[in-house]
Amino acid sequence: MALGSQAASVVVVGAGGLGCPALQYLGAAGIGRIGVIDHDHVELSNLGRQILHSEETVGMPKAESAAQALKRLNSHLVVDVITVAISAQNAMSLLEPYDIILDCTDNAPTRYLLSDTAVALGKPLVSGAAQKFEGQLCVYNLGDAGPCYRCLYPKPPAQDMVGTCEETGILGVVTGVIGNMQALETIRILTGLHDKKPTLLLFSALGSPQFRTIKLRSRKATCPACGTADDKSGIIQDTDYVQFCGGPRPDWEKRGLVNG
Amino acid sequence: MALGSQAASVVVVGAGGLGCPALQYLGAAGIGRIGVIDHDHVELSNLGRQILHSEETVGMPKAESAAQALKRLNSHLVVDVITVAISAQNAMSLLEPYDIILDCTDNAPTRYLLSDTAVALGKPLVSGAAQKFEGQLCVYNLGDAGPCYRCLYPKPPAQDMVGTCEETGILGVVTGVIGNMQALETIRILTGLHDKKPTLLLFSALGSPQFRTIKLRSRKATCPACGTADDKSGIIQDTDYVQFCGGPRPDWEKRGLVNG
Amino acid sequence: MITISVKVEFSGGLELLFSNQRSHTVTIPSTDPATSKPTNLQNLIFHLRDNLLKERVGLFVENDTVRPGILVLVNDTDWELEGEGDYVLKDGDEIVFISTLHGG
Amino acid sequence: MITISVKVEFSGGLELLFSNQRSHTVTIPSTDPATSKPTNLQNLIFHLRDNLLKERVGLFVENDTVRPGILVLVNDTDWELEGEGDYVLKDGDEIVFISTLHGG
Ligand SMILES: [Zn+2]
Ligand SMILES: [Zn+2]
Repeated sequence: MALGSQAASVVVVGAGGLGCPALQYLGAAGIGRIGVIDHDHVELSNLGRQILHSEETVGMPKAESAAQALKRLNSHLVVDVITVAISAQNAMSLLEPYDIILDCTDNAPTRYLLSDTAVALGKPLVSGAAQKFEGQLCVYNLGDAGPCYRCLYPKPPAQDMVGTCEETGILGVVTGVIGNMQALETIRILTGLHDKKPTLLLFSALGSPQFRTIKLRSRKATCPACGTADDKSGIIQDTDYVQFCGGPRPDWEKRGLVNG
Repeated sequence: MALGSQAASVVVVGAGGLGCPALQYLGAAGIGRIGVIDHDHVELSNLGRQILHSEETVGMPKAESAAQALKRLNSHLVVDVITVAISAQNAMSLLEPYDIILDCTDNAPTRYLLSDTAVALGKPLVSGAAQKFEGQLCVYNLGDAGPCYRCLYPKPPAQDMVGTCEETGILGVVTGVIGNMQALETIRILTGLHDKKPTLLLFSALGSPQFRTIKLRSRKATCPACGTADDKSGIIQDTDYVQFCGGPRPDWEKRGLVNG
Repeated sequence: MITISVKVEFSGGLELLFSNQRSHTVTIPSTDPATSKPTNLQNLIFHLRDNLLKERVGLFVENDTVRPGILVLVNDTDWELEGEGDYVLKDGDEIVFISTLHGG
Repeated sequence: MITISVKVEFSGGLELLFSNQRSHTVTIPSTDPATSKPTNLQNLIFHLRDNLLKERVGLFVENDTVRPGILVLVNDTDWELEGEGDYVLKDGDEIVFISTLHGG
C-alpha cells in the first residue's frame, strides 16, 4: 500500500529482536529514509529472533546486515548505516535528522537517554520492549500532551529487577509482534492516522487475553524532562545514564550464572 | 529460545502476506520440518508486504523464494517446497505429513477446503486473515472440543462481501502482526503452552483498543464437517469448493473497477 | 417509554453499510411493543436494519437473521453461547457485528 | 465484617514474587479498621505485601509505595488518573501491577 511517506524519515535504535521486524515493515512500506543505529555485530545466537540477519552476515555490524536485508526488499530505499554506540554526547546530533525515533534497545540507561533526547528534539518516540513471553509498546512525547518515559518512570528501576534478553531468555516471536506494532504506530503517525491518545499496549504470549490496552496519564508539569520548568539545558550531556540506572549491569555470564 | 520442537513439523499454505511472517518466525524457532505450499510466482508488487521475497526472486515460485530466505536464517532447516495448487483432490495427501496446518491463504473456498481437511486428518488449523486495516486469527479444530471453520460459518458468505487483498488493499504490517501471531499460536501448541480454549483474536490497526479477544462456541454436534453424524466420507472430494462459495470470483480488474 | 442504551460496533467491512462509522450508541425501548417481552438481540438486529442501515439491506440481514459470514458478539462473547437472537439486552451491553475476512 | 473482592494481576516478572502466579482473587475488608475509611489502593498494596508476598518484600514496596519501575493499573487505566493510592476500591475491580520491561 502506498503511504505517501516517501518523504518521511525514521531512525531505529537497535537492530536486534525488535529492530529487525520494525525495520522490515518500515522498509516494505517504502519510508523514504531509514537510519539504523547499532554498534553490535551479528552473532549466530541472534538468528533465533533477529530475522534480518543471516548466517552469511555473522560477524558483520548489525546495522550493515540489516541495511543489506532491507535493500533486497527495495533497492530504492535510502538506509543510513550508523555503527557507533549512542551516548549522551552524540544522541542529539545522531537523531536530529529524522522525523520519528524508534526505541528498539535492550537496556534502561539507553531508554532514558532516548526519551530525554526525543523530548529535547520535539519528536515522537515509538518504544518497544520485550522479555520472555511478554512485551510492551508505548509512543512517548506524542503531540501536545503525550507523556515521556520519565513521566511514567521518574526513578529508574532497581538493578535486581532488570533483566536483559540474554539473561532471561526470550521467545523470538514476541519481539516480532512488538516490533511489527512499532512499525505500525510509526506509519500511523506519519500518515496522520494516529489518535494521539496516550496508551500502553501490554502483550503476554501466554495470557488470556494476550493483549491489553491501558489508558495512560498525560504529560506531567513536574517532569524533569518534559515538564514546565524553564531551564533544562544540559540535562542530557550532564547525565551519566548508566550511573543513573544503578551502575554497570552485572555480568551474569562471567559469574557463571547463565549460559552465554 | 530453544523450543525442543526440532522433531515437529508444520505446513504453511500460502507464502504471501501472512505466510511470510509466519514462516520467518517458525524458521527462526527451529521447527524441524516446514512445508510451504504456494503455486504463485513472486511479483514486484508483492514486496510491500510479502517480506521473505525480494527483488532478486521476482518471477520465482513463492514457495521456492520463501524457502531460500528461511535457509539464509538457518541452513539446517528442512523445507519442503510444494508449488502445486491445493485442491479437493490433493489436500489430504499434501497435508497429512505435518503436525499442524497454517491457513495463510486469501480466499473463501480454500479456507473451507483446509478446514474440512484439517478435521478429516484430526490436526489443528491455525488460521489467519487480513484485509485493509483489520486482521483475524483463530485456531480451528484444536483439542477435543475446538470448533472448525464450518461450526462458525456453516454457510459461505455472499460473493459481494468477499474481497481479496488485491481488491481491498492492505496495510502490510497488518499481515505481519497476524502472521506472527499464527507462528506464536503454532509454537504454543507444539510446546504444550496453549490453553486450548476456543477464541478469536480481532485486530484493527486503527481501532481503540486495537486487539479484542472473543470467547467462541465449542464444536457443534450438528456440524457437517466435525459433528457427530456417522458418514462424512467424500465430503471433501465431492465438494466443489469454488461453486460452494458462489462460483469464480469476479475479475474486478478486468472490469476496470480497480487498479491492478 | 423506558429505553436502554447499547454500544454497537461494526467491523470487517460491515461499517461501510452503516455510514462508514464503526461505533454507534443505540437507544431502544426496553420492551418489544409487539410482544411485550424484554427487548432481545433479534429486536436489535431489526432495529438496526430499519433505522441505521443506509443501503443494501440484504448485505446485513437475510432470512430474518444476520447474513452468512457475519459473526455477532455480546460483550466479547460469541452470541451462540448467549442464546443468539433470544439474548435479552441489558443497558450498557456492547454488541459487535463482524464480517469474516478472507484476505491474506 | 463486610468484605470486597478484587482481581489482582502481576506481570512483567513481578509474578515471580507472588508464587509465580499471575492472577489472584483478593478478599479484603471494605473498610480500613485503622482509619474507618473505605479501603483504598494503598490499603491493598499493604495487604498484598503482608499477606501474599512470599519473598523479597523490598522488590515490591519501597517507601510505602510500589517500587520504581512498577506501574499500577485500575481497570485498564493508569492509577495516576484515578488518584493513585487514594483510589477507593470497588467490589470487582481489576488491579494490575506490571514491571516495566527493558529487553529487546
Ligand atoms: Zn516527561
Ligand atoms: Zn465443525
